Amino acid sequence: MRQVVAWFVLITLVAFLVTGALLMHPFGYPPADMDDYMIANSQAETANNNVVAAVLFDYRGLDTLGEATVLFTAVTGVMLLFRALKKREKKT
Amino acid sequence: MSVLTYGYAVWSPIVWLVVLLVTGVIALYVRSRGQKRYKKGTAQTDVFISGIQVPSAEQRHVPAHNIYWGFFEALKGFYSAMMRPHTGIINDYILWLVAVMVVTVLVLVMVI
Amino acid sequence: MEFLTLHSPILIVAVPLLAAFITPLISRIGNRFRDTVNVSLLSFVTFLIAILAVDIYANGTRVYTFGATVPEMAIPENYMVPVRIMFQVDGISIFMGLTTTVVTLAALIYSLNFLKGQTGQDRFYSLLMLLYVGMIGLEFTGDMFNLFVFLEILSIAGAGLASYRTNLADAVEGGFKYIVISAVSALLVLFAIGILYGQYNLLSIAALANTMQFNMLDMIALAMLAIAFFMKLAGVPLHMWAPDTYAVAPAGITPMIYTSSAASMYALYRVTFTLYGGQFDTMAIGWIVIILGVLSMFIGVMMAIHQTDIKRLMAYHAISQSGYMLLGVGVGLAVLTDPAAMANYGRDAMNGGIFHIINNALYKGMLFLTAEAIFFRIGTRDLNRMGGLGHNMKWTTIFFIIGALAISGIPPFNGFASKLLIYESVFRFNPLLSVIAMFVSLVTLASFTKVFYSAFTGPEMPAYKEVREVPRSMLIGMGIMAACIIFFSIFPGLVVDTIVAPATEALIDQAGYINGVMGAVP
Amino acid sequence: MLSKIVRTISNQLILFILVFGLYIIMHGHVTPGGGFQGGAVIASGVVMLIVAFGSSEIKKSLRESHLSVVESSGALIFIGMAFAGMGTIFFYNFLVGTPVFGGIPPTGPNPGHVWTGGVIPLMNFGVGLKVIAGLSAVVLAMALFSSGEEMEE
Amino acid sequence: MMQYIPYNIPFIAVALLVGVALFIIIFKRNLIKIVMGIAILEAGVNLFLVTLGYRAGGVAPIYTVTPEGTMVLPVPQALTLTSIVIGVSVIALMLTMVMYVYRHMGDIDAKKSRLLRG
Repeated sequence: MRQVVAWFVLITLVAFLVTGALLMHPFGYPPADMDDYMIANSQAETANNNVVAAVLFDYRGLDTLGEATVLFTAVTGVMLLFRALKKREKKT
Repeated sequence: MSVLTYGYAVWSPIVWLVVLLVTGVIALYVRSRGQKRYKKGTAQTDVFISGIQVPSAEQRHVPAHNIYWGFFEALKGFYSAMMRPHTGIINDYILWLVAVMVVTVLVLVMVI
Repeated sequence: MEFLTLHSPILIVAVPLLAAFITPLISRIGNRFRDTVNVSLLSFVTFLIAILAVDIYANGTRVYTFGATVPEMAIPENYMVPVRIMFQVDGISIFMGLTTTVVTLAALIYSLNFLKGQTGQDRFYSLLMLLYVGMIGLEFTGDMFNLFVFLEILSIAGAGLASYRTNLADAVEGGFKYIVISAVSALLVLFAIGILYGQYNLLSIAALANTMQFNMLDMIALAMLAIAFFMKLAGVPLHMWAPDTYAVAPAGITPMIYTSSAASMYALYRVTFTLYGGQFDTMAIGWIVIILGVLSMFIGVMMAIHQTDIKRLMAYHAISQSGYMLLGVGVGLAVLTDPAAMANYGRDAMNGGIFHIINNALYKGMLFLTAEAIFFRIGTRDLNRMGGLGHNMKWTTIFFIIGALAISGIPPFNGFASKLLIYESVFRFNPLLSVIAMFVSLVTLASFTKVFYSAFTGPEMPAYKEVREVPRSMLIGMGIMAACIIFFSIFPGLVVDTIVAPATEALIDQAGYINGVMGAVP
Repeated sequence: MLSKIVRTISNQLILFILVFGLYIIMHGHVTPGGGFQGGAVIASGVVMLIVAFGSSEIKKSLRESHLSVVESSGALIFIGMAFAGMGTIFFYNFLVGTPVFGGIPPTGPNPGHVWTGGVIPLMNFGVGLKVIAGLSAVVLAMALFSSGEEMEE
Repeated sequence: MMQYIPYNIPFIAVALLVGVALFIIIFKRNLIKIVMGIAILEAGVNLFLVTLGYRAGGVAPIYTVTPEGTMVLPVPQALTLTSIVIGVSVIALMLTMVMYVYRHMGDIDAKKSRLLRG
């Protein structure tokens, strides 16, 4: 039962996704209003040759802050889980 | 301020509280006219079950799984059907997610 | 003051973030110092959010564009689409922000005594702040990808905190389930964002809503976004993770994870109302939401009454109460395009649904805290092994009674006010739904009677003779929530008029949201 | 702990990895690269050391508390640069036009100059520190846990 | 000018990758394999993001000694970078939890190592 449902669901999903893939814009010719602005103005606005770095740290800086925060969160989480459960005797 | 007005009626907690207060005062008045012989801490307040020895505290307390026993007994079929999807296996959770998503896409594409 | 008002949207996010980053450093100075800094920073944020709320209720939506020269300038000069990330804070965002902040403040204060003597405290507080950042960012942002990033922050922080008690096997299992479903649903959100980006080359919610065409690809994206957020808000039939995770999470965290579910509910509303609003047959989508809501209500409560683990029971109630919110807002969504029905009952239904979010975050959060207080003292969540705790834990009992009466919709508590709005307006839409909602309320009362009876009443158990009341900071944490509940109970009209009605208005008014960003187009 | 050949070679190699990682971090605003990529390079160098010498050996010189301090300071540098722009607005690139990293490159393809980019090189540096410390700490913690050793608090 | 790639083959590859990943997550009981499935799902989504930004015949969007020509879109690259780092974080945390599940239960089968149900 579970197998049948799962296969049906998976195949339908992939069918939808493939249909969607065929409906997307042709590969290699994307619409680019927002990106063209960045390519054209990143040098003047952010004094930066690397447009990707300009996008990362200037135009979409908050995303990068969020990304760094995610990494910080994950590291803190891992360290929280791997902590020692008992306090160690302090050597004076 | 405290009156919640919406389309066709109102709800005022202050009025409710006043009514509750008045009822409480009346109830207290009625209670104060009762007998005054009740005293705490004497033999009056001990548990008495026809002279049988009173069981210990743990046995006097009905545990949680016995509460609403009849209700669950009557709905046994419903609950066994309900327990079947609640497997607690993470794969099934994701399967439910994907299945509901596919159904939603189907509904959206069919209906609209 | 002007500086604070101008920058309050980002300061609300950045100050807790700063607190999370410096917590590992300042905890070397001392635990008391760290606690003081954290509590004072969060109090400062509460003050900021109050400033922002006053400003928004007076002047309307606030747009804050990062890195621009003027905060309102979302679109660069002589251009037609927004390029930078912006925060867009309107009525519903600030409503959710207020909810989140109150719950977080109570949870933080509650945790102070709860954690005493345990290891890993500084990381715990760090993650707690990050969980708060994730929720607030999710609620304030006006950018799809940014929403995904904040969704990930709250998922990871929530999962890390949920498995805080690593010595218990079930804690780790609950955390693992939470992170797996979060990761999968977040990736679905990202996939949908990719589809939208590929079609329109836009990421801002307002600009996307402005150009939305609602073709087949947009439908797939809508289904992915809606179901992913639906999973995170734990509605039936995608609710199975919620009891597992809520039950094992440590004190203070369960209300916050619950509030993060409410934040996902906000994201669901944002997507259906603002991003796709008015594009599709709202009756069909509305009915889907209503059906899922009714299922959540009914199955949630029927499973809840069956449980014997106190936190699992409350978790199933959380699912069931989410159903009320979905029901109320779903009715509003169904009649969104019908102005007569909207004025007649749609707006009231939505008011009820949204008012229920904050009510539920408060009393459900407080109930979770009382359950955790019991666990703190007797070390078990099993109702079968409890009894007679009311003799020694008087304050906890009082808080539990307040919460239980509020959640069951007993007048004059705030749960009654929001449920009354839902019952009456849903009755106009479809009487059967209203009847189901009342029945669910009844079963809720029954199951909380069960908890009250088996945990607090009865003879004093010999095993629990030595049990004492919980420490003061835990009582203060519960007391904050109880005070809010009582305030909301006595002044429902004030609350609905000031904070709930603008939230409903913000959800309905899609054009206003779009104009907040796109209005600057020359 | 692996054989002597592996230990010697990784001892020599770590220097090159450090230099390469630092180059990627500091030139993130002119060439492909940046804080995340360079940080990942250096962290993989640390992983190489852990594999070669064993986690208990590395733990003596690379303490978790120090790593967490480094990570926090990296994050603080990043968010501090964002806060510093608050004279105008959060994340405003306030260093453009100033003597510090303020040079504006000519429009169009050009040879590139390190002294450009405003706050971006500094942010890259903060992120780099953070990624190095964070990833090393995760790997070290996992290695210690799987070899059955207790972590410090 | 590069040749026009028919039928959007990269996007179809994305669809298949997502299908494979969901297959793994749904059918495999081993917790490590579930984590691997999520990693594959993430790879699929990242591939999708980065292919969205490709422009036929484009060069990397970096002005340092670059040849003349159109540039590929920079935003998808930034998004992909963000999403990769997020993926690393999520997977690190997941693996930590799997390690703990194994330590507690002595098993990483999703069916055998569960305590919470009902």
